[in-house]
Amino acid sequence: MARIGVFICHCGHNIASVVDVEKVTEFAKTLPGVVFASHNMYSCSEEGLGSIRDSIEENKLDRIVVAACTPRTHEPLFRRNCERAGVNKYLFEFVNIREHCSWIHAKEPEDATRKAMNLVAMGVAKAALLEPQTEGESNVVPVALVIGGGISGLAAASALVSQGIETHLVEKEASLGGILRDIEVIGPEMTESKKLIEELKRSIECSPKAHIHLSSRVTGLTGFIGNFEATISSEKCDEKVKVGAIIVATGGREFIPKGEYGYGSLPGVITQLELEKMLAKKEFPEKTVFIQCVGSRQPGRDFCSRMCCNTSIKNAIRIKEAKPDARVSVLHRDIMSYGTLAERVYMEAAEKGVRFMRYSLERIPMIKKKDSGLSVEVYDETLDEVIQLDADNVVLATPMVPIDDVKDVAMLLKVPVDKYGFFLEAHVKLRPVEFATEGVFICGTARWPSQVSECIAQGLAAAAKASVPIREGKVVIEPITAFSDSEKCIACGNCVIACPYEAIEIVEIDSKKQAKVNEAQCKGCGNCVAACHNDAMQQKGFGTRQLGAMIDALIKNALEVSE
Amino acid sequence: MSEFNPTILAFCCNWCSYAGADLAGVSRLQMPPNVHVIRVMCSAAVKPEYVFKALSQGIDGVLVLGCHIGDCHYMTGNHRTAKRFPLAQKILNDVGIDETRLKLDWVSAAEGEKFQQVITEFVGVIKKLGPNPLREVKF
Amino acid sequence: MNELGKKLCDIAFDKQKADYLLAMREESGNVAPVFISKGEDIGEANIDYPYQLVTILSRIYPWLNKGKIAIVARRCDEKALNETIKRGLFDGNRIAVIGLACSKEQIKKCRCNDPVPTKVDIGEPNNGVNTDELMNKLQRISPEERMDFWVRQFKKCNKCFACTTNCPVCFCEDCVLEERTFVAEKGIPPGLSFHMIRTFHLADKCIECGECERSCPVDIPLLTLRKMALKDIKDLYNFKPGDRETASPMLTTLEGELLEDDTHVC
Amino acid sequence: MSVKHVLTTCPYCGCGCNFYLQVVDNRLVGVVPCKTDEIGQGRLCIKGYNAYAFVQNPDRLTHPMVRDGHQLRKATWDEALDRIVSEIKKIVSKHGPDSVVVFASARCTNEENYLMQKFARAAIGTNNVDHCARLCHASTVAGLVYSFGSGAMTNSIPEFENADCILVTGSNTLETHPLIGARIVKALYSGAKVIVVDPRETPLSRLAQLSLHQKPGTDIAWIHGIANVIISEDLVDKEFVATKTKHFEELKKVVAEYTPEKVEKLTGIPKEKLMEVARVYAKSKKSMIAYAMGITQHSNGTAIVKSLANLSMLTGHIGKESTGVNPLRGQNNVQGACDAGSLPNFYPGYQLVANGDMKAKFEKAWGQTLSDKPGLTITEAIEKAATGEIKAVITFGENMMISDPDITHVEKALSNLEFFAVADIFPTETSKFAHVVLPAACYAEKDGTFTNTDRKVRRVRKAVDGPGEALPDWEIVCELGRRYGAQGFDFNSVSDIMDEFASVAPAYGGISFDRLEKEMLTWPCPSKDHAGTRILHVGGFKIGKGQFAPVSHEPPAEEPSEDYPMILTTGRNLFQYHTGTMTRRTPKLERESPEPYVEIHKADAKPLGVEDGDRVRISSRRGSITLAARVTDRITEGVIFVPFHYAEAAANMLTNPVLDPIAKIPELKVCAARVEKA
Repeated sequence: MARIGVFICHCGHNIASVVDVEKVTEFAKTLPGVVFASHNMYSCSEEGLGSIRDSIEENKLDRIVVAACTPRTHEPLFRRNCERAGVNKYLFEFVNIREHCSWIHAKEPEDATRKAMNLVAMGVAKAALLEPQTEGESNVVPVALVIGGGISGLAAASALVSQGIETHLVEKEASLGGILRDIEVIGPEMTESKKLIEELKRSIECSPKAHIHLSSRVTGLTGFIGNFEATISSEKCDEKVKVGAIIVATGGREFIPKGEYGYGSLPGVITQLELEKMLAKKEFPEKTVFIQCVGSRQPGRDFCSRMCCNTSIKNAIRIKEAKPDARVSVLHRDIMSYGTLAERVYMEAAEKGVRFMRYSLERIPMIKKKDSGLSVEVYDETLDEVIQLDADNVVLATPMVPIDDVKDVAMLLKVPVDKYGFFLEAHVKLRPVEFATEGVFICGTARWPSQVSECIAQGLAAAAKASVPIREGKVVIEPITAFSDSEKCIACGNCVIACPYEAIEIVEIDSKKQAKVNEAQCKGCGNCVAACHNDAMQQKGFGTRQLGAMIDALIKNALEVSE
Repeated sequence: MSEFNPTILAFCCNWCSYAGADLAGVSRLQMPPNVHVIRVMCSAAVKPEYVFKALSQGIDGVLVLGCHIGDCHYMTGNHRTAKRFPLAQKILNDVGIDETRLKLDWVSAAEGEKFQQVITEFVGVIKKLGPNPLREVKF
Repeated sequence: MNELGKKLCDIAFDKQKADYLLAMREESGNVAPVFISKGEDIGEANIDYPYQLVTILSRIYPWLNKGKIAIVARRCDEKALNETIKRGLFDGNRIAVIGLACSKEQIKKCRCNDPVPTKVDIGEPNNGVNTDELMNKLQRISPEERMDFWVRQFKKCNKCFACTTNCPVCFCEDCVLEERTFVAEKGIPPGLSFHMIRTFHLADKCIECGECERSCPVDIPLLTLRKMALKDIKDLYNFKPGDRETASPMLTTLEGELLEDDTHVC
Repeated sequence: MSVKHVLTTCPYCGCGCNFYLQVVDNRLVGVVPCKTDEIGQGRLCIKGYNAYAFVQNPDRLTHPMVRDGHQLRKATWDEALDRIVSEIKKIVSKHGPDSVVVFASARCTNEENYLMQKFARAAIGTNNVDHCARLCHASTVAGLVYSFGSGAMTNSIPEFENADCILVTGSNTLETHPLIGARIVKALYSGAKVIVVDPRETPLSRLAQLSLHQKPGTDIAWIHGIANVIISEDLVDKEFVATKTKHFEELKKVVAEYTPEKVEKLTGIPKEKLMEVARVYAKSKKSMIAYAMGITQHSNGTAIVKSLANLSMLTGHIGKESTGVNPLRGQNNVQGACDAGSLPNFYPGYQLVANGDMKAKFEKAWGQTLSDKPGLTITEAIEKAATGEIKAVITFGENMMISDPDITHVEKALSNLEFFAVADIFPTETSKFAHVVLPAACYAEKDGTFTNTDRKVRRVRKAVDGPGEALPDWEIVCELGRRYGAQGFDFNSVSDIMDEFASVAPAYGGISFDRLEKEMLTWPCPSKDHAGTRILHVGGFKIGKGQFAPVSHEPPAEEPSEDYPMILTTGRNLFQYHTGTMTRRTPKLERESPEPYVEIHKADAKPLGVEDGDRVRISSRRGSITLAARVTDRITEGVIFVPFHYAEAAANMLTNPVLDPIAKIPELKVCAARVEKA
């Protein structure tokens, strides 16, 4: 029989002002297996953690339940605390009575208390069935793979090789640099992009650790963190390389606004990148109208691309600086010039005479061809009047969108994309630039439209994260992996089909065919568990008996008691 | 007997809906106190067996909440969820359990308000339906 | 050996070049399943009793390392073989089917709408019937009445597991229905979860042979319940179990799955 | 490569369902119910489906063992058998043949039982032969022989389906006789009235239209109460009573005292309900009574059985289709073991040992002088072993250390024996005490017949070889007989044994293996051209007139007291069977019901602070056991129930060995007990 200790947290007033923590504590004492229960002002404080450790020792507790906030932030802390007290950290169960109870039932203290009791009973029921786990370990091939040789990929690869990590950089084009090759200067700092790229390129090319694969693609990938095998294909050959970590820097592309605002039919209506090429050739138009948010922030593509405003402002200034008399207008729906520098540049543009006008999605600007050039009719929302503008060029500021074959790349890497087709990182705040798939990292515009400076920062971040397993030489496998009960398994293969990671195979052990989970490849999603018909497949920490016991506890405490 | 206070079970996936529930909490969004969350890593790890068990033992309603389609952190997990639970609902209906006692929905990590809305609406639906009749059935 | 026996042996051993034959015969005043090797006397063959030969074969097969087995199969058995072969339980190359067309009486008992095997070797093909009276009635009445009906039926269940033991497409050794986690009731009768879980598990593989209903000692109309779930999966995914080509298991694959957005909440 | 489907009879309860054992190269791989079987109709219960699983369990006894000092060691058959014969001979020569007892077995075949009793009577020379029927339906045999002249089920299993009213008492039919239960349910769902009288709620009582809960030990009271209503409301079948019965007036006088009001006080059954039951039972066209251990295992079991018989005769519900009084026999061959004469007072075919003509008949048949002194029952023999009067016991397939009341006392008795031999399929709690242990073949490894509860003689066929050196019991007994120097043990096949049995037992006169190969036979089947008898007493009783029994209610031997405030009752559940020797080695069954438990009413549990699943200690005046509590509202308040399957918390540590004075059946169904939180 387990010896369970239950610790109810006041969280200052956060919980205790709503939930009657004393009552919950007294109730916890009556639950099966509970030999100790108490409540603390702040369980996560050093004092609170210390008192939990003392109680573990005094009462010889072997299962710890803390009812406090969310496991998503505080579970690691309490687990470490258990470990310090000599209890396997996976014998810890977290009950969320703050986010899921006191905070959302602030006006119903009695009901909230009852619910907290139910939740504690459920946690205790699960805890009683928890088993100690050991974290697995697997070796890491000390080689990195960077997919994409744009600014993000270059930043990442450069950082990796500068740490002495052998790195394969794969670029589908014949030269490195990505979109930046077509852009002369980068706003708002007005950095010369060529210089930036050359510096990064040189740092990579000079390194004996770097392998640059131009005109190549990654066409195959097997394995798992520490032990991937990637196939790099070029026209000449397919090469297999073993790598320990992967950085995805496949970038995005400019959205081509076919048919919008006369693009494709009216000469002079161009995209931002086309303008960049013109400016690089020192062709500065006399009359320029920028239209912002073309193809973004509208139904179907409702995101903000974040870099278009700064780009238009940057180019407007470049035109103004080259030709102070040139007429430049920016038609926008909101200016996104976030941060101190960009906002200053925005002000500077206005001071230089760039006209900013606000249009609405309901009444978008109209472009007509004139004898020479174009005429733009725009309803200015602020002035509440229709304004006519002449233009040599109308520049459509379109968003960054995912590359065309993003889904193929996603399938290859077994990583998710969001509804727009951008890659989805594991968690925006808790695990940035990581994928849920361990050992695979994401940076740059493949993840989300970003400024160049952000791309570089992300590239460096991804490189830093990728270097962790490579430097450590081994990875810890979190014990939430699945395993098959060989007694029960009949090798029907449901789990094999259900696994998104090809982590399960049917093998013959002791002349019995059965499913076997490759722990290092398993990401702990539990999909196989639900697909298994005879309860043979189990997930550590989420066993069917454990979850079943939680349901039973709810039934017992909520239904039977109320009878 | 006072007003019917349903007992509801919710399965939330770790990445989206549980985080959405946390966000609802952080945002202090108020909602009825009937729903008890069990955290799972992915909505596709929720065995329909749990739902059948819970409902046949008298739980008044079960929610299964996952990431939006396309946002699953395990790529295709919630596609299976979306395939399974409509069938589970129909089977409930076949044996005469009101199928709206089981609800599948998607809540992202950023959708605290949606979480609040889903919970509030579902509790409303269950309150209207009344207690699970299987509470009274003695096999 | 009677005429039927001769015919079965001819088809099995001469035409199909099988090494073994699984059929039924009269023996000690009863009709028994019989498994013979080539050259053995089958005796008085009899096909009047619907023994679930696929289930019977599934217990023998693991011990039989080689050789081709001819099996007398109705249309449903044929479908059961497809479902099991698809899942790798039998090697399709080692199974030969002797198609048995069901009698009108059997068709009526099974409310079967698909009674004719791909190739009819024995019996005369008859038309299927399209309606299950009970199912129609259950779909007409209110959910409350439907629950009353099933509760009254399931109260009889004494957990013999005949429905799983005799089912040709139920092949787990340890059944989830034996787990207290999912079927909480100690003793009998088990509650509704027992029957709902089984219905769910079978929804993408049941081939309507009706053996569950036939072997239920307390006459729970299980075939009707099966048919209801089959209609559900047909309505939802336009899927019908029983062929060798379609994805298996339907509910676990992503086959036939066109989700692009969030509309699929339920 | 050999694949066989062998038709045989289920080795568990008395239903006697037939199924095919699937055999691949001497390996049992499954069970297929026989679709053309009249009893099972292609259906089985969970035990039937799993009846193959224990057979090839590695625990099986595979070779004989003999005791040297404290140790049992492996021995040859010769050594083991010779040791038995020499020990028995030694004891007989010193203390006489009546110092030896043979326990036959309701688990063995008719042929084996016939030989076992023959060995006791003709070889050793004692009528000390008995078997576990003593613990289940001894009171039925005694009671129904008194009332009707025959101690078996009067009607057949299929008839339950067509009854209009079925009164079930002391039987948890859906669990203990699942396929009979299924027939009753079928009748119920087609409109028949089912009445269940039981201290517990059972799966059947929950379905029944009328469910009555009596206080344990008050059966005669409520049964007489029904008789009282039938007489006072003029529901008596007067013609039947007048022409077919005797002692009606005596009965009338006795039952007049049992007014519904008085019965309510004695039994706790509301008088309105009692009256309704009486009316439904009497007025229905075809009313059947089915009962089991809840009626028989009492210190007045014989009297209760007689009182049930009274009801059927009062209303004329006997001797016709779907009527009668139907004791549901608990074991596969408990009927047959009785038929074959494994009883201390009867030769085969219920021919009285004490009757000189019968003795002469068997002396002639067996060519041996026989004892005219009726032998000891199991319960008496255990008692006398404890006091030292019984010196030696040979037992076949019985596990008294679990199945008999007051195990502490049984242990004392067995330890006290000079010589004790056991033949069984598995080592048991009982075989630990033996001086010689013999490995027996189980049902799947031998040929023979079982007689099921409705008197059908059903074939058992060999499907696989026994493990190691194990032999069928009949071969063991033949070998013992020959070595003992007795005549008439030279059989080459079970068919020959059946022929001899048929030649001495008139009810089996027409039964032979040849006929059984082609047809289903129900005894009485007196001659080769007789088709068998499904319904007994058609057109009247063979003994002339049925006898009403003016018995009286007596309180049980032990009533609740301050120290032991609860009534303990015992029984079986669906998933385990008797002492669990087979079922507890069957994974699927053990998984369904893996541990001992006590059912206790919510209201009784609460003041004790006992919650569902808690460990509790139950004590009676004889011992105590510790086990898990199942808190329920499906048992009468003040009553607790413990299944007796589990050696680790054996209910029979607690039960009261007090005996019915006629049938010598112990009062396993009632004793006073105390529950405490462990």
